[in-house]
Amino acid sequence: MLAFLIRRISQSAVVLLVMSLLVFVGVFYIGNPIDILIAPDASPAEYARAVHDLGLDKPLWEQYGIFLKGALHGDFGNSFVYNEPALKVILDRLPATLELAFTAMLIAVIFGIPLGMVAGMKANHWIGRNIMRFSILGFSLPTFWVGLMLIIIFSVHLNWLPSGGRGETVMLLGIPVSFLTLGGLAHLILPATNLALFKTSLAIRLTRAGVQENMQMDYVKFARAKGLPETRVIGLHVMKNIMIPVVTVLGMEFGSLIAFAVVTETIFAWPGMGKLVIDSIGVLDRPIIVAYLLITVTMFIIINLIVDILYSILDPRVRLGQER
Amino acid sequence: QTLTIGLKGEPTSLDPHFHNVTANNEQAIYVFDKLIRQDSRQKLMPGLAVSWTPVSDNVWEFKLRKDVTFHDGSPFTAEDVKFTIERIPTVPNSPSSFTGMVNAIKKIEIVDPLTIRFHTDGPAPLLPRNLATFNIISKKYGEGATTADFNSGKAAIGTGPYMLVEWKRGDSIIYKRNDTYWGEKQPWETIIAKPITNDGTRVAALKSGDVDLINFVPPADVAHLSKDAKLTLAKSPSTRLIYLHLDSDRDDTPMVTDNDGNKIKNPLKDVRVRKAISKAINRKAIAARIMDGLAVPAAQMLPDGYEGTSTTLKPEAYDPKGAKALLAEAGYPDGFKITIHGPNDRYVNDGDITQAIAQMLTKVGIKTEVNTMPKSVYFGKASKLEFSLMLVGWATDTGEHSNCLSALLHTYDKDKGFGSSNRGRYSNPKVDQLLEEALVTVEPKKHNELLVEAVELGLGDVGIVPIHYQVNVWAMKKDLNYKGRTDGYTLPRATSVAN
Amino acid sequence: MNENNTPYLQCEGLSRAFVKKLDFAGRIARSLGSNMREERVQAVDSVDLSVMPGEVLGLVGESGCGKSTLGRMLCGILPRSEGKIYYKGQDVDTLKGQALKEYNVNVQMIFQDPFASLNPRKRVRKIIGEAPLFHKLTTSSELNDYLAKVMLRCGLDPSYTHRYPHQFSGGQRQRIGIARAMAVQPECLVCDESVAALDVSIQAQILNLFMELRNELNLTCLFISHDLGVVEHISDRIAVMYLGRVVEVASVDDIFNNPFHPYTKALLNEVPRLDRRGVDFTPLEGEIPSPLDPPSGCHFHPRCPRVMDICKTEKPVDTEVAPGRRVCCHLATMP
Amino acid sequence: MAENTTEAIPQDPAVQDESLFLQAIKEFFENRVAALGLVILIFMVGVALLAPYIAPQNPYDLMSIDIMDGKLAPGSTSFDGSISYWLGTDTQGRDMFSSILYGLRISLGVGVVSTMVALVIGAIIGLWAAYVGGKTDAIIMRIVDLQLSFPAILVALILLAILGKGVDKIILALILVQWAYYARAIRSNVLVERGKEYVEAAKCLALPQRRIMFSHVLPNCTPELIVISTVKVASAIALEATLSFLGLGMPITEPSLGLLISNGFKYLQSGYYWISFYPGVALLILIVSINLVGDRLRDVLNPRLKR
Amino acid sequence: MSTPLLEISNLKTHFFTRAGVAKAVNGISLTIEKGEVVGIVGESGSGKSVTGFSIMGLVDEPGRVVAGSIKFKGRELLTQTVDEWRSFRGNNVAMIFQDPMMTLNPVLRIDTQMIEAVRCHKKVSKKEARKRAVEALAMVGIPSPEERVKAYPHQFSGGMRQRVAIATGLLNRPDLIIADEPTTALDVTIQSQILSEMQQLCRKTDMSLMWITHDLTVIAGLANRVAVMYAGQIIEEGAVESVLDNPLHPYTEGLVGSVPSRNHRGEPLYQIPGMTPSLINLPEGCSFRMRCPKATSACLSEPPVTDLAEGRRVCCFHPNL
Ligand SMILES: Nc1ncnc2c1ncn2[C@@H]1O[C@H](COP(=O)(O)OP(=O)(O)OP(=O)(O)O)[C@@H](O)[C@H]1O
Ligand SMILES: Nc1ncnc2c1ncn2[C@@H]1O[C@H](COP(=O)(O)OP(=O)(O)OP(=O)(O)O)[C@@H](O)[C@H]1O
Ligand SMILES: [Mg+2]
Ligand SMILES: [Mg+2]
Repeated sequence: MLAFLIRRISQSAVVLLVMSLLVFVGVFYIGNPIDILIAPDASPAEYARAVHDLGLDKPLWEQYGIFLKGALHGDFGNSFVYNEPALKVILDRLPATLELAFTAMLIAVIFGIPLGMVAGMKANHWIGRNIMRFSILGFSLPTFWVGLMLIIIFSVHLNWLPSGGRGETVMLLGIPVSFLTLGGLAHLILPATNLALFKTSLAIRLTRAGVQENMQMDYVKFARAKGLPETRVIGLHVMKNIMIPVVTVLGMEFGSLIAFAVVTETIFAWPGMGKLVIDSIGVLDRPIIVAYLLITVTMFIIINLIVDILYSILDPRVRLGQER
Repeated sequence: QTLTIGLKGEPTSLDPHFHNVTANNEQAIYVFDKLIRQDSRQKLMPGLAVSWTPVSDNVWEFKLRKDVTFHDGSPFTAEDVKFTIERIPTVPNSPSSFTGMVNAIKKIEIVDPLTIRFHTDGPAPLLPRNLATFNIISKKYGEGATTADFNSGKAAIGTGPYMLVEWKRGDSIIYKRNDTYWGEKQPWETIIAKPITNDGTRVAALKSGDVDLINFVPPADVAHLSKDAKLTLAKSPSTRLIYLHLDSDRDDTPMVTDNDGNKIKNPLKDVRVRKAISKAINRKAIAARIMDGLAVPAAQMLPDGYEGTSTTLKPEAYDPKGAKALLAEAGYPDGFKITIHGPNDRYVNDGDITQAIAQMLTKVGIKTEVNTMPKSVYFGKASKLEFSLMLVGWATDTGEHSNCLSALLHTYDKDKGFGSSNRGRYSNPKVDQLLEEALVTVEPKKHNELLVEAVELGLGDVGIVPIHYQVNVWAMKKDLNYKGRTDGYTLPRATSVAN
Repeated sequence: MNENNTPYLQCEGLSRAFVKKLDFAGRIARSLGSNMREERVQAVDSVDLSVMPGEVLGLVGESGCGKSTLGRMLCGILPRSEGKIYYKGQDVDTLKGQALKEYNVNVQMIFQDPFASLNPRKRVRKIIGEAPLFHKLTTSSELNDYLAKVMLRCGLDPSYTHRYPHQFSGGQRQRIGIARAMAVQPECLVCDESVAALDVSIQAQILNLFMELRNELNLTCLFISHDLGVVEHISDRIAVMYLGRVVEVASVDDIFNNPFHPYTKALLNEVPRLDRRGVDFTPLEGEIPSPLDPPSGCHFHPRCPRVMDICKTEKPVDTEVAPGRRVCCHLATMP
Repeated sequence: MAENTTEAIPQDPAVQDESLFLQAIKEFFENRVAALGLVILIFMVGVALLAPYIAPQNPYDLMSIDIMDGKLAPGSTSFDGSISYWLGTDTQGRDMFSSILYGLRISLGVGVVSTMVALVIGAIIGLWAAYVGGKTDAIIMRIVDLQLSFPAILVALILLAILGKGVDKIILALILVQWAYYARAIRSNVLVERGKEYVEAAKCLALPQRRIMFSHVLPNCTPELIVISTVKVASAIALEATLSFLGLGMPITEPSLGLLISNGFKYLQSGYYWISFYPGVALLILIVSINLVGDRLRDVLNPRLKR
Repeated sequence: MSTPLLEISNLKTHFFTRAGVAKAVNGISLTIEKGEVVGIVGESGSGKSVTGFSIMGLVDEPGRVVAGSIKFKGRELLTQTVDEWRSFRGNNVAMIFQDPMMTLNPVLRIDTQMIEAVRCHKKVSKKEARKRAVEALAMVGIPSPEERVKAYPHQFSGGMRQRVAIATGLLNRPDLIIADEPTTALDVTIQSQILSEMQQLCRKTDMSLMWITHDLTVIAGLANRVAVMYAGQIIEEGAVESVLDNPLHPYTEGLVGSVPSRNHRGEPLYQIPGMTPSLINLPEGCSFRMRCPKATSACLSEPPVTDLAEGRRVCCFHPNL
């Protein structure tokens, strides 16, 4: 356990360092944010002043050093655009992204796992085959295209659901959430569904593969031979074994949900940090970009850690930190 | 009554002086007031100042409005004006401040609480124009206030028609009516401004009834929105000019070769070639096909009726034959190869316009390649003069020609701050001289004549190739009415309930 | 039998440990007081053994006691941790070039799993023919005849050279595996559980094939198996392994009629046999200990019915109790 | 006794001498949906390759397009009556059908080239790691793990933000996103295969290590790689489309299907649905058919591997 | 004569695969008396396991019992409802499988798996069920069962796991245990431990045992009676001594001959030529005909079953009488 944590933490530190350096240098080479931000009729003196104010006239390594020093104290610098601490700007938007991602994951689990079970148990039945066909489709449809279609169908044509934005939010434990109000929920459904589609297909496939594999196992036969009712054989014995890969893979995929939220948030104008970072890339707001990446990467690291711990809890055969 | 507005841009800050950018300035008008307002055609109108007169060549006197109070009830006085002007250059970390608007002022003299005098270095005919660009904040709340204080509402105490309730980052800004407002009665109790950057989503939000009013309707959607019985549209031409810069200074320009790919001497230095390019462009077709009619072919830098506009300049007519003839005359009967650059996320249909121009140039023999890029990359490269022919836009917020003349056609002069956006490095000493003279001529008529002359000269030289002015479109529910503005602002006070 | 006295293959103090080292994080954790340690499996623990030319030496022992590891080291496909191997009296470490190649080619291994031991993507022709072509034992033009000869010898129809392994039954695959080894004309075969995965009737076919080949070609053989019946049937001498160590080596008759080591006795007692009907099974207590953490002294002491105090602390030494008969037990050194 | 053992081989002419490849193909076609997918895929690849010959118009040739033909509905003819636009035109007056053919070419090209290069690079690195082992292996695999723990889209997003637009750039980004996947796949495959008895047998036959690696181990890893890379081509195409949609992928003058969709996106609600819709349909069919094929390949190729 | 514990007559279990119908069990008849240990031997694929599964009603998907009857204490099993099957399994007959690594669910603790086996047949408290589990574990010789019952399967060695499986089978005191090659995957010493436990259990509890294996030597030591299966049929059956010492069917004879034995050390073993035929297209008549040294044209038709004294039966045209 200790060794596992040490390994993880040291690896993460290296990643964060390399990542920040890469992005720092990368953004530096794309261009100068002042070119975009400054009013076009500003005088060169004004330009020089802005560059100086934001510290962009210092050599790159010095800028990086300043950043590093700040970052160690939890200060990622002020956003060029918002003139507020980058961390704060992002953390303001984090709940929205997390809510979206969690909801999408929930949808994927609620629909994916039962459908996958059915597909696995009725593999040769038309139901099973059609579920699999659907899952191939779900795998193939690019997220952005589905997003467009959802808006066109459900907001524009049918006018059932709002086309974008987050709607009403209420505070839950100090975090604004939208799923507690009807309006908020209505805003949440389309983007979450959009984001969930791919993961649902994934969940279906994982579950199906798990069911098919596990149903062949001797322990299922042995459980039946004990006289257990089928509900318990499937519901406990098979289920618990399937959950191991499903939970771990879906857990890992949670990170990619957060990343893919970039696309969904852009389409549905969801005020999350994905949309923020796309906008920030557009204006080269380096503190935001760097802080976003560091935060998401830290999140991935934590998610992976949780998944690993979960894995070792779910599967008694595995000791923490062992290779799978 | 609540008005929900879907906006293309989200402000980056509610500090009215932090970043001089449309989305911020627009929101600032909800809460604050300017000394001088611009009407929907950007003519100057009394705001917090009821009158402004030059006392001498170097002194302007402003009379301030009586009985104006801030949202908290404290009175508005000259002290607030002085404080605001002095604060502007000191806003920390500002990526683009209003300093340029106030640096002509050398001294501020408070004559009495409602009279204030600005002493300038030399004659400053543009001072009222410049003072019409920013908002006045309260000294009481503004002292020591940071950007965050404005965002949270702590310092966002103005004299304006609405009071800030809450800014939910990325989602909405909520305002409520200031019932003690000195100006026109506001029809809306609550305003919710929602930034919806994606064009399609914004339109869809209006159609689905999520918002009551949207700005920057994409041209392509105008046709079907106008057919929608539940909706209505408002259009207004804008001061946003789309034009081409041509590298007319260097002998060796990076993006031009002959037809076989060999370097040649910069053909764009030749006015005939520039003229040919202008003639090759079918502005009407661009306006009709690319812009869906929501563009007005341009001949100069501001539409008719603005200060300094020439009455003789007409949009260059589409004349491919003439263009070919001119090219042949300039020594390029078979044309040459060039790459046109343009942004793809900055102006309405900018990528398409760039492509269309390339198509048109190709048809007169100038084999044109297209390269478009995001603004984040584009403007940096453009400023580093990496392009030869580029598509850019310019919105003259001050509503008069000296602004664009000095930025675009005056010879590049880093020290004096001229030609800051002159990316073609066009240079004509005559134009420079006329402009500089106008800038110290306070007498309005003379001032105007000088500008007209400079404009006619510069454009006759094809210093830039104007393409069109964008037309701004708002769409709203049938029962609303919006008076479109040339500056593109979406202001609640211009919104009313239709009868 | 060959009267030559140099063993064909001989090993001295042959050992092999599999160590899973701690990575840097593990080392830090350990220095911080965590109880992490290297995982070390002493699969083979200083084994001395010799196989005489033309002899079949049987190697028996429970699962995980290191039989395969020993066999692999003798074939030269697994590096040793310690010890020496002598091929026809020569230290293989000193062999070079042609001599080394001769050793490598002359000692061949036959594997257990008839499915995993054949490359599924190659046709029989390639499987059997690749090595002789490579070692220039035949030429491409003569390959067909060469293959036919080898395949016939191993009981395979030479017309099936174009088939893939999955098109054969288990017994046939095992024959292909044997043919592959025989194609390089080896002098010595190491058979690692080569019949364990086969049905009784097929097992009989393969065993017969081994005996035939051995008689006709005078092959030397190390026959690894956990099936005492099979080993007894085919071997001249038998070595018994327990947890990495060879505990007893003797001729078949000696082992089966007069086992010395308590482990050998227990093992023999437990083998079910066709001629033992309705017996009362009286098993050896306990299980084979984990090689990760072997018992001190004599590895067998926790299960030994005749355990003494000395067994718990001291490792017994190899003792020659009779000519050609070695035992590794404290009982043998007791006065 | 050798005589009576030879006849043990059952005379079954059906299975004789058929290569694994042929068998796999036969088995593949047993699934009709997958077969249909393959036929469509082959058709699309063919059409993409032949685009310059079968497209009614070269959408890159600025001489042949005219904005006066912009946004024409499907079935219209050009204003001079020379071409009829089956699938309509875009704002620039490009024939959508031709654009789709060329777009297909770019999408497929980007997908296939990036996947192939990533496959080769990943395979070499993975093989090398498995071959050398030890510290090199550990370091390479750490890098691979790290890269794989980040979602592809995020990595691509950053890379393209740094690199800028262009076919070469997006291919580079897709390669960088994918290589680690192959490296890990091939390494774990090699490690599994290397532990199998047939490899030991080859070692025992004194065949040189390199020969064992390349002619025994590697071929046994290929089916898995084929399956992965088919599916990955589809996801590379989808990823490219997504990036182009976000404005980070292809340059406007070389529209892939994704960019065509993105270009038409703003017209989707305006009634000019065809500018976005048909490229979308083409993209869908392409990706679905690749996935169908990949899915079936997995079924066909994998059991044999496991045996 | 009292009703036998289990009476199988003319059981046919076929698998309807895409390649054709595999006649895995093709008309077997067998009776097992109370307290008897019956061995079933045969080569791989001869239908031994499927016979076991048929008794348990656990034949897998494309398979179906197509004919015959299985009577347990006189009650017909094949016409049972799903619920009756469920309460029959594990309660009256228990089954143990070959691979101890696979039969226990790896992610559930031993107690969970044992308690559920008790509680799905008898309404007892959890505590009571746990007590039974601990007792059962003690019975099969697992040391300190109170603690070990809380372990996960992977914390046990192979032999221990097989004991847990056996203990699980014993929980509800079944009348018959079907053991499908339970020792094949184990070492000799562990195998003999298990054999010894089973032997003692049968003696103590008067339980019947059906021991499926391909290892004749195990049968020799353990069983009272043996049935030899070939290609889905029982071709010979009788008391262990008589079958092994005096095999009547040529296949049995070959089988016995191919076991290495002390008496012919080093000599070639008897070798049955060829291999087991595919169950999908069995040859006409006697299925052993192709490999049989005694085959004549008579063997082209179904061989007769010859009943001899003491339950000895053989199914051949040319038995070694
Ligand atoms: N590559 C390896 N890495 C780590 N440990 C190994 C490796 N190979 C073998 N071992 C360990 O060495 C010990 C001896 O293994 P070996 O395969 O030689 O036993 P064996 O006697 O052949 O057993 P079996 O009868 O099961 O084949 C075992 O405990 C095994 O776990
Ligand atoms: N699920 C199944 N699908 C198709 N055929 C099957 C299935 N299960 C068994 N069979 C057929 O039944 C035949 C007998 O199988 P069974 O498992 O009873 O053999 P066995 O005698 O137990 O062999 P082994 O000694 O290998 O366990 C097999 O040859 C196979 O063809
Ligand atoms: Mg072994
Ligand atoms: Mg079986």
